[in-house]
Formats: sequence, C-alpha cells, structure tokens
Amino acid sequence: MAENIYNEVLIDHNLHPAHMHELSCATCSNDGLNPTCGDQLTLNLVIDNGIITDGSFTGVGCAISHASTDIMLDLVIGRSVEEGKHLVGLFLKMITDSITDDELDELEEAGALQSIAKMPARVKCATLGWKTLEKLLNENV
Amino acid sequence: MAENIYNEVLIDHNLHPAHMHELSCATCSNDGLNPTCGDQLTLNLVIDNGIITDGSFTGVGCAISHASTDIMLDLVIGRSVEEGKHLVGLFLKMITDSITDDELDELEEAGALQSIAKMPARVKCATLGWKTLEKLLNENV
Amino acid sequence: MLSGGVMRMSNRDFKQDFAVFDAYKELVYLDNSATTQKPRQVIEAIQKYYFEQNANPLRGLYDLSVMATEAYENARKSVKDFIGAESTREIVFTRNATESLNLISYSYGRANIKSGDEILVTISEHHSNLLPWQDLARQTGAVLRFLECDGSGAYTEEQLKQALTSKTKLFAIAQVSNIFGRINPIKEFAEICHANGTLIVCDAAQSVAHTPVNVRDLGVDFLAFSGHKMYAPMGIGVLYGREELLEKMPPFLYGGEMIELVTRENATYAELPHKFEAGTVNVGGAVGLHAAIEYIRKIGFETIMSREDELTERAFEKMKSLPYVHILGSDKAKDHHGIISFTIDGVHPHDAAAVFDADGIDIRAGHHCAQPLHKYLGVQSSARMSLAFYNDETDVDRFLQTLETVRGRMGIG
Amino acid sequence: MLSGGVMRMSNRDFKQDFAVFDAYKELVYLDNSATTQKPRQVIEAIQKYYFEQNANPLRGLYDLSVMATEAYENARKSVKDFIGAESTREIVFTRNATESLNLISYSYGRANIKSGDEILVTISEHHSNLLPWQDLARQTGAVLRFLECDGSGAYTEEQLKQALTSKTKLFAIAQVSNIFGRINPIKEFAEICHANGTLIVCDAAQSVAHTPVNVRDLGVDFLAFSGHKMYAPMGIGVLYGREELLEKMPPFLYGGEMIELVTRENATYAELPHKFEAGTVNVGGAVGLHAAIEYIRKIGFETIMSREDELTERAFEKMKSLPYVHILGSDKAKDHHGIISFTIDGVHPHDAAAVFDADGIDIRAGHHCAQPLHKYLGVQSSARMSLAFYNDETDVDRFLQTLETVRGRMGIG
Ligand SMILES: Cc1ncc(COP(=O)(O)O)c(C=O)c1O
Ligand SMILES: Cc1ncc(COP(=O)(O)O)c(C=O)c1O
Repeated sequence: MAENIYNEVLIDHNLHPAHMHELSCATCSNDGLNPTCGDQLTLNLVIDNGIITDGSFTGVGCAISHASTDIMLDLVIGRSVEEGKHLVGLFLKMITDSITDDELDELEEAGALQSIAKMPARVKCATLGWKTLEKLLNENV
Repeated sequence: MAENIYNEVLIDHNLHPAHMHELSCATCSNDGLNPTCGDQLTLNLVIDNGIITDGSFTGVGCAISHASTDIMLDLVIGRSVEEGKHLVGLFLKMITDSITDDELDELEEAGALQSIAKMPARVKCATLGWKTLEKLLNENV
Repeated sequence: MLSGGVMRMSNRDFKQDFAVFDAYKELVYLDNSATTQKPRQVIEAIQKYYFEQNANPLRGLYDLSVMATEAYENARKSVKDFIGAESTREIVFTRNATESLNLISYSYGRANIKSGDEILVTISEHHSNLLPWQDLARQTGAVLRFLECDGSGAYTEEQLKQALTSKTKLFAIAQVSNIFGRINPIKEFAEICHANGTLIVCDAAQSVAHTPVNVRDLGVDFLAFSGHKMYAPMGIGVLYGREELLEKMPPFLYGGEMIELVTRENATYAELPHKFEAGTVNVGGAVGLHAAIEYIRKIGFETIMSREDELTERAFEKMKSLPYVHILGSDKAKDHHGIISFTIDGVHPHDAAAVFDADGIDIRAGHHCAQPLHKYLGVQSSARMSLAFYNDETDVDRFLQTLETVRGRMGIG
Repeated sequence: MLSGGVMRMSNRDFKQDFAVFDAYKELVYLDNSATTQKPRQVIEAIQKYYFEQNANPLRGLYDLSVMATEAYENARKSVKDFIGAESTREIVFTRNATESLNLISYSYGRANIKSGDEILVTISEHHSNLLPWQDLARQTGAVLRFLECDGSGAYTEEQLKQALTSKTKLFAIAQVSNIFGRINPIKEFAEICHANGTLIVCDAAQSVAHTPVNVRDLGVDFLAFSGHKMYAPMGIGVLYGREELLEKMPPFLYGGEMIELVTRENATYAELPHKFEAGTVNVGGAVGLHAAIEYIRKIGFETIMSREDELTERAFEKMKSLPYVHILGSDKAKDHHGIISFTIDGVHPHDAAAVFDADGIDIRAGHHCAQPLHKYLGVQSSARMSLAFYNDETDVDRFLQTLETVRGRMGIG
C-alpha cells in the first residue's frame, strides 16, 4: 500500500488552479503530451526581456499534473528564464534522483511533490508541465 | 537411464544385414527420408503376381533403422502384398500403441524392436523402412 | 440460494492457493484482466519440471530430453482438450496473445491479403488485435474497416452482415472485450463470416479463464490467448488455427526445430505445429500452462462463473447507484462478466487508482490498450476493476467503500 | 597446480546448486550446449517474483505493478551490465536467440536490405542464424553468401576481407560455434566489417554462459542470446542492438505496450526498448535471467572457464588417442571451450547416444541444427558432448569409459 500522495497543497492546486486559463497575449506556447494516458497540456508564457512575466495552462490531466503545473507557474512567474531553467532542473532532479534540503527549499511549494519519486507510474504526470516549460525556455532564448 | 535396446537380434541384423545390397531387377523402389537426422533409405522390391519375391535396401542410417529394415525384409519376402500391408500395420501399431501377444508372434523377429516404443526419438528410425514399404505396397497394387 | 452456495466455498478458501495473499494479507487485487495471480500448483509444476525433467526437447536421445518432450507435448494436448480443437497440430505455443495475432497477420495475412481487400475489426479491440491489422493493411494496401458498438458495447448480427462486403477477407474480434466485459456472439458471427467467405479471428485473451471456450463449437478459424491471464506464467501463449489453414501458411519465425532439411539456399519446414515454433521452445511455460488448465478444471467453470457473476453484480449494483460514477458499456450487471470500467466525475482515473492503491486495492486506470474505443466513447481514460473467482465479497466491499470516499479525499463534494 | 586448484572447489560443490543432480544422483549431463540445468537460486527467484511481486508491469498505478516493473527493468539493467551495453535502451527482451535474430531480419533487414545486396554468413552457423537470412534474401532479392571454414573450423581475417564486397550489407556469425566450440575473433571481424560499411550480427547463444562478452569491446552492431543456455529459464532471450540502429528500425510485433498514440488507422510507437516488446512482457523470465546473471557473477568467469577448459582437455586428449574417434574442428583441446563434436567409426551417432543414455550419460546426436556444415564436412551427422562448469572429472571419466565400450557393445571390434 502506497502512502497517500494527495496532500493539502496538491488537492488545493488541483481544485483551484490559479493559472488554468487561456492567455491571449502569450508570446510562446507549447503542447506537452503524456502518451501513456493520452493526457495533454498546453503551456502559455509571456516572456518579456528575459523575464517570465505571466503564464497559464489548459488541457486534460490528472490532479498531479494539474497541481504540479500550477505550482510550477506560481514558482517561475516573475523569475528570469535562467532561474526558470535552474528550477526545472532541480524539480526533475528531485523526482528522478534526490536533492539536498537547501535545494528542496528553493522549490518552495513544489517540494510537496517529492513523494512522487516513489511512484514511477506517476512521474510522467508530475513532470509533464516542467518538461514542457523546459522545452519552451530552451526554444525561446 | 534407459534400458539397453541393442539386443542380440538387433546387433546381428545391423552388422550382417542380409538384404543390404543393390537389386538390379527391382520392379519398384522408393526413397525414405528421416528428416530429423538426414538419414536416407532406398527400398527395392520385386513384386511378382501379387507376391513379394525379393527385396533389398541401401542408404545411410543408424543400427535401429538398418536392423529394422533388414528384419522387415526377412519377414515379408515370400508373402503377398496384402500380408505385407497387414504386417506393416501391426509393426506400426506395436511401436506407436500396443499389440496383443498373438499379434506380437506374427511379427516374429521384428518383435525385438518392441521396446523402441518407449524411445520416442527413435521411433522414426525404427519405422523408416516400414513406412517406406507401406508406401511402395500402396502404390504398386 | 446460489448466494449461500457460493459463500460456502468463498472467503479465504481459494485465496489459500495463491501465495501472494499470504504475502499481503490485506491485498485486494482487482486487476485480473491485466494479469491473474498464480496458484502454488502452477509454480510448483514449473519448479518440478526444472528440477526433474529439464532438457532441450524434441531432438533428444536421452531420458531427460524424452521427459521434457513429453511434458511439452502433454501440455499441448491439454490445451487442445481445453479449447476443443481437433488435433494437437492446431495448437501453436507462442509468447502471448499478441504474438499469436501477429503470427496470423504476418504469415496468413501477408500471403493472402491483397491490395483492395478489406479487413474488419471492431472499435473496441485491444491494441494487440488492432495494430497487427493496421500494419497488414499498410503492407498490403488492404483497407481496415471498423464495426462500431452501441452504447452498451454490443455488436449485432445485422450490423456485421451489413459491414461485410465481397472484399472482406478477415474479421478480427475479441470474444470478451477487456473494457466492457461483454461476451460477443462469436458463434453467430463465425457463421455470418463463413457464409460471406470471410475468415474470423477470435481474440480469447479475456475469455479463456472465465468461460468455457470451444473452438469447434464457435467455428472460428483462428483463436489467440495468453497464459498469464489464466493463472499460468508469463511468456507462454497459444495460437489455435484450423489445420487446413495452418498447413498452407508459410512459416513466421525461422530457425532451429522448425525445419526438416536445410541447404545453403533453402529449407523445407517441419510438420505442424513445429513449423511455427522456431528455436528452443518454452517447456517451463507450457508446463505452467498445463498446470493452470488442470487447476481451472479442478475449480470448474461453474464455480468460476457463478462466483465472478455474483461478485460483479454486487459491485455493479452499488456503483450504478452512485450518481458520480459512470460505467462504460451495458447497464446490466450480467453483461459484464467480472469487468467494470468506469469514470468518476471530477476525478481523473489515475488519481482514483492512486487513492485505491493507498487503501491496498489494485485497480487499473488509463486507456487499457483501447485508445480508439475511448476516443469513440468520448472518454479520455477510465478506471477498471476486474474480478477473478478468488476474489470475495470483502474485496468487493472494500472496493466500494473506497469508491465512495474517493471524491471526498480529492477535495470534491 | 591449476588442476589442484580447480579440484578443490570441484566435485559435488556446484552440483549442489542444481536440484536435478539430487533427483538423479548418477546423472552425467553433457548436453549443456543444448540447454543448461537451472540452479535453485534461479527457480527460487522466479517463485519469489510470482508469489510477492506479480502484476502486469509498465502501466500499473499500484504497488504490486510498480514492483513488477522494477523487477523487469532491473533485469534489463543487469543484462546491460552483463554484456557491457551503453544503455538499457539497447536491451530488448525476446523469447530466445532465434526470435532475436528474426527480429533483426524482419525489422532491420526488410527496411534496409535491397535486391542485389549481399548477406554474408558462415557455413557453420546454427539454423537460427541462417534461415532468417535465407528468408530475408528470398524476400528482398539479396544474395546469400557463405564463408567456409578450414579443417579446424576457423575463419581468418584475410578470408573475411576477400569475401566482403561493396554490396555486403550484413555479416552474421556466431561468437562460438555450437559444433566446433571455437571462439571466433569477433572484434577483429567487426573492425573489418565496419571498414567496409557492413553491419555485423553476432550470435552469442553459445558464448555468454562460458566467456565474458562485452558488446562495446567487440564492437558488434547486434548480438543475440537465449537465457536457457545460461542457467536461466526457457522463454526468455535477449537482443542487443546499437541504439542508433534500433532507433531507426520499424517495430516488429505490434500490440499493447509498444505504442504511444493509437488512432483507427495509425499508431506512434513507444520509446526504446519498449517499441520492440509487444504485449504483456515476460517478467518471470526476465527475473530468472537476472538471477542467472547474478549466479554466474558469483561463480565468476575465471572459475567457469578454468573448470570447463580443464574438463575439455581431459576429455579431448583421451578421445584424440582413440583411433576410431574423429573430432570435428580443431585438433587442439584449447580451441574447443567445452564443446566436442565427434563421430565413431562404424557406429551411427544416434546409436552412440542411445548407448550413452543406457549408462546415464546425456549427449546429443544429429546435425545439431547445422545441416549445411555437416554436408560441407562430408559427415552425415555427429555426436556431441558439451560441458558446463558444474560438470566434474567423474562425469568426464564416465563419458570416456562408455565411449571406449560403445563399439564393443554395438558388436564391432
Ligand atoms: C550457436 C547457436 N545459435 C543459436 C541457437 C538458437 O538458440 P535458441 O534455440 O535458444 O533460440 C543455438 C542453440 O540452439 C546455438 O547453439
Ligand atoms: C482483449 C485482449 N486482447 C489481447 C490482449 C493481449 O494479451 P497479451 O498482452 O498477453 O499479449 C489483452 C490483454 O492485454 C486483452 O485484454
């Protein structure tokens, strides 16, 4: 029996995702796809002068992918593209490997997803938004 | 450990096969092939007025196939085609199924091959000559 | 008093045969359509084979190899009897149902299907009974057509008759859908196909463990299934084909054991069924399948079916009464034969499965290897609970308890 | 004093791991090239898997399925390390070496080999590394050409260079011949092939259990082997392919688990290695292979090789001294690596094997799936004794004793 991964932070971001909406002024957007379940995510970003000034997402996904993406946008909006990339790197490291306590602190609320690392089948859900963000940031330098 | 199947009768017919030679006056002949080992047998018969008056064999084979074929020819030479077919039937029944003591008597020396029934891998060796004979007799009525 | 009868032999009785329920006393395993658990009898038979009869079979000239050959061919005989085939020549051992279906597509298909021919499948086929035909169509220029089910997951004779054309060479259909649990009228469909000169391929992956299957009675041309869904080990499957068809088909895999004579440039091939079994065969797997068949026989299909139907009904009626639960396929429990796929309003199936897992209940979520069906039904993905005769009322009740709390635990309602 | 060292750990030591030698105390098993016996450790690992971790892996959202996935992928990782591959993406689980070779022929071959191209094989290949190429040549119009060995069963670099033409797309060769026991210089051959733009397919069925194999060191493009010849169960095999090649190859079998997105007409396929593993995978088999690799590691190739070489020499020298015994291949024991194929004047190999069987000694007789080689050597068929590290001096001595009596018991001499 696995531990319950649906903590309050996750449930809350899933039910009330602040960033789940269209974003007409998006300077770039990208489609992420989780082929194992058919879930799909569109990520929109506004990047202004190297700073992520706004972002949103739409699509179909599970609580983990929605909450994870919402938490991610909370974290990166207002940061520079470089900081964004750094945080994506930390998050992926947390999920697929392990990170230090200091690094965990940097991820703020996203640390609530740490236990996903123990659920290989859900790793793709948790990382869908982040990998999509990574692609976007790399493409739009 | 299997019992030793190489009894005296078998050894003797293998070492001194009375019928292993060419037969120039053969009225019919047929090639038998044991594909699992590549062994090959040519059977020659002289059939005169419904009677098997002579027979021989040549080819490459193991002791069991040679002895079995030699014993077979001993048994059928001088008999009618119909009797030949009957004896082939009995022999195949002995090897693949079981026969009565009376039937065993009919097979004379060929009864020495009864224990082959317990060695599925050798059944093809023991029956090669007989199946070739069967084909020949059926074709030459 | 059927219920009482079933309960008398229920509770822990059958679970005792399955060591996994000793290892995890609280485990509620409801993913039997994906793979079943294995009784001790099966694993012990495999062990006995490896410890007392193991050798490379078929060509051996010594006792151990003769024993291995017998073990293997006895397993084949037992499969033949189990599905009512006429001859062991019609029973080919494969790795799984998927390979069996690919064998038909590669060997029969590429030799017989031509450009412009039609291949008919249903929209609810498992990917394993769809993709080989997609590939065959691509390779040959044949056209792939679909039979679409009604809301209850059913296909009718009328519908099949209308879909068949003079060009339809082959119809591929599951006896039991792994989403709907519904039993398709294969016998009737086979008659319709044959009247049209169409071959029928039956995917029995979901049926063999749950209902008696008789190929002669069904009248199918080919039938495929996997051992691992019927209490046998992974890595062994079966292809049944009518002798007359198999006889004419070219080999599929080439190598040792499937030949008669080999020259540098050419080869002649062994008799059926060996022509289709290239390389060293999986005796251990076949022995395991044999033991599983004996085990099923011992339990008996009557018991298996009455237990599974009873448990299905128990789960189904409650699920139907929950307004936020939606069941795919028929709204009658008796049509589901141990398989209930469903969605929960507001909860993604993956999340539902994770909550069930937290309660020690194993169910599946996703597209269950049936993406075109989900698209056709307009459902992104679904959750599925699937039963075996070793499940009991406690399993179902624990499943239902969790089901009723899922939404709450996800913050809904 | 190597002999002393070997003997210290010899005798019953290793046989204790193999239950078959408990079941038959007098068994002399000398058919290890056909299939090896299985240590308890392997069968216990399989049992443990089925009793504690069994589920359909890869897609599961519950603990058991996660465990099954881990068991399966850990096995893949262990295979990767065992043969020194760069990535687990290069390790495809198949049923046996034969299927691995067919996969290359069907998937790589049909997509890349064209009419007029040449495929080079050796005359001593096992049917499993010959027939797939015969079929490929037939399907594509390519030409199959043969490298012929010298009397000692050897192929030289010079010979290979001469045989390669600008049209030679692929060279298929066994690392160790199942008749001669000789180790071919694969690394050197790979370099020659690559300098010519030719791919090299290495059949490692007879080598992996007896000598360390490192695909990167060898530089081969593809490598195939079976579990059952390396102390693992039947029904599991491996295909190694360079990632770059596998990546570009079309799928072979189609079905569940090897897809990403499926529509009615089309599909996109999963990442490596899953693209090549259609249908429910054989976790039990992979777990058994993993345990066999651990077992081999524990014994160590140093011990395995020194024991096998020592026993080979013991048998070989005596056999060579018998005027009526003729050994196929090299006349040096050190070239034989546990495999000695031979004929006895006046005694058909089948009869020889039967006499050995009567003494409880298991050897093989026939064409050993190498008909073209027997024809080339002008030998109708042969007998073969093949060793594993668990054999001991008593086994060899009993083999030799019987060998010396065979002719007498067949009435000769
Ligand atoms: C050299 C060689 N290649 C290939 C094979 C085929 O292996 P399998 O029958 O396990 O597929 C064998 C053994 O039979 C062999 O000895
Ligand atoms: C209806 C159906 N057909 C085919 C298959 C494929 O079976 P396997 O994966 O064992 O080849 C399955 C199960 O996965 C199934 O449910």
